Amino acid sequence: MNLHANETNGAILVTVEEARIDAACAIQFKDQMREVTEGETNRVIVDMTKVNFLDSSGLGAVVAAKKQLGTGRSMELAGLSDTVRKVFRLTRMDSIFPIHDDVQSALDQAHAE
Amino acid sequence: MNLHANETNGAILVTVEEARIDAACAIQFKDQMREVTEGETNRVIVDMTKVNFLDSSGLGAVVAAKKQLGTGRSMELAGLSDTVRKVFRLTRMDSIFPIHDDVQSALDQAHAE
Amino acid sequence: MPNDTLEAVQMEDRVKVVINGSNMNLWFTSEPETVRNALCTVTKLGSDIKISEDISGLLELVLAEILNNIVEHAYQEQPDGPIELAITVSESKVHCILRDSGVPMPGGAPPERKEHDLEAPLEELPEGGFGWGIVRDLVQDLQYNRVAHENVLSFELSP
Amino acid sequence: MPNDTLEAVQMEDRVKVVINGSNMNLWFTSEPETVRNALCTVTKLGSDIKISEDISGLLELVLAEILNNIVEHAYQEQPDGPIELAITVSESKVHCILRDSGVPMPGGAPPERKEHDLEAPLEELPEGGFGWGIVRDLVQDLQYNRVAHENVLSFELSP
Ligand SMILES: Nc1ncnc2c1ncn2[C@@H]1O[C@H](COP(=O)(O)OP(=O)(O)O)[C@@H](O)[C@H]1O
Ligand SMILES: Nc1ncnc2c1ncn2[C@@H]1O[C@H](COP(=O)(O)OP(=O)(O)O)[C@@H](O)[C@H]1O
Repeated sequence: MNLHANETNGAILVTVEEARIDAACAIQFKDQMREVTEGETNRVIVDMTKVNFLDSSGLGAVVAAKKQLGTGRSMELAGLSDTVRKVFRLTRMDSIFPIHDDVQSALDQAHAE
Repeated sequence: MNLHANETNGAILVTVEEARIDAACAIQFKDQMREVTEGETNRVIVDMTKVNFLDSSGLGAVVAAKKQLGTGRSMELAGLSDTVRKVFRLTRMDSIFPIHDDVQSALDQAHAE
Repeated sequence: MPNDTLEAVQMEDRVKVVINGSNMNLWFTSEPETVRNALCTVTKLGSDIKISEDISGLLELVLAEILNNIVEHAYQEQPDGPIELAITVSESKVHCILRDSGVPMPGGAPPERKEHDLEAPLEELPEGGFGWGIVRDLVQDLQYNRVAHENVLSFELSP
Repeated sequence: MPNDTLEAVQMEDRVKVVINGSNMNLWFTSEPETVRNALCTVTKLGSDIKISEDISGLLELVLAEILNNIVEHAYQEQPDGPIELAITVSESKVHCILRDSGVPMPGGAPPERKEHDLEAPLEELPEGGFGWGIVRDLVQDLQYNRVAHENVLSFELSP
């Protein structure tokens, strides 16, 4: 699992450098999300452009990452493929995460919530 | 396993009243052949007209039945279906048993060997 | 029209694959990395048995959900449980059969879709329990049988 | 052209059968009576997946020989061993895959044809050892693999 983070426009932008968030790497995703989001920034934007597969284990890890952040910080998603977006829709988790078409449109919004 | 025997023209004619001589009934075939061929008659003719399936376990039971009869008595087969005959041909066991098209042509021959 | 001379038997990352006509059969074990290899093999070789592009992603998702449950619940995380997957394509519908030798499905059938309370406070948001809901939402003709110490599950997926 | 809406899942004398398009899958156990039921099911329902009349008898013979060996050698006469049989028809060729969880094939491959001395005295005539010879004479493309504690055997039969 390869996550890569940098601060920009007052947000932490996390880029997922993996094609899959699935059962085989769900725990690493959650652990690395904790590491790369350490800090005070309010907004966390996760760029999933490179992710072409996410199953419900991966979804669980995304939810777990949001829970780690606590209520004070927002977690937003960007660049979801059709199938990945479908998993969020089927489980109604698209009501929990602000979802942006891509990173640019996420950054263009001052606040997503 | 249902075998049925009667003496005719100095031969024991054994009719196999089963559609299959296979692994599930090979031992019964051998045992019942011993029972129904008890006696002194030289010729044993086995009518297999009703048998539409015989595998190598069944073939083994037919060979075992011949061995039980001993060298003094002949065992002949009649009424083999195409697939049954194929098993005898593939294993070259058609060189061990006189094979007749049907019971009538077996009886028409005084001796098959 | 399936090409009947095309038959591939190959080992891909500990996954045995046999392709024949509009059929793909795979054998592998319940180790998460190996299950992932099996899924990637289906997606990679799917076009060989005419699985259409538009169904391929959903098929991988459904198979992943079922396989994760086999790994987790049927084999209870033991990594060497044998799993078999048979895929047949017939007039653009995809028919799958999965078989494992793990513990039976509780209640003799795959669980129903669970409804989660997403209005709940953050700490109570569900991190699991979505698997069979996703499967039931996407497939048709889901059938489960216990046959001789084995679980046999089948379903169909239409474009 | 296979009819994709035809799917039958049924239990026939302790044999689970799934028919889909040009595919038939069967699950059953290593008990001789049950194996016979499975063979009869293939022969009875074969025409549903377009197994031609002229190949049907030979298919039953080949399957019987392989299954007898699974019962006798792989499962060593234990009656509750799971067996799976998958049959696909593609342009009149029949492709079969058999799977069991018994002991591996000695030497890692099905035995070669044994040549028997039929000139031997009566008491020495062979009563067995014909099985794999018959199979090898009749089939093409015989392949065997040991995959995760399981035996996987495949072959093709042409008219
Ligand atoms: N293949 C299986 N074998 C045995 N039990 C299973 C299997 N699949 C699911 N279960 C049962 O279903 C429940 C999980 O269902 P599911 O909706 O997939 O949740 P999750 O996504 O958390 O695994 C488990 O608690 C288990 O009891
Ligand atoms: N499925 C199998 N699993 C394990 N061993 C097998 C299997 N099939 C065959 N064998 C081996 O092959 C030999 C039998 O071969 P075969 O030609 O079929 O004779 P028979 O007809 O007497 O069974 C056995 O002695 C056994 O060692």
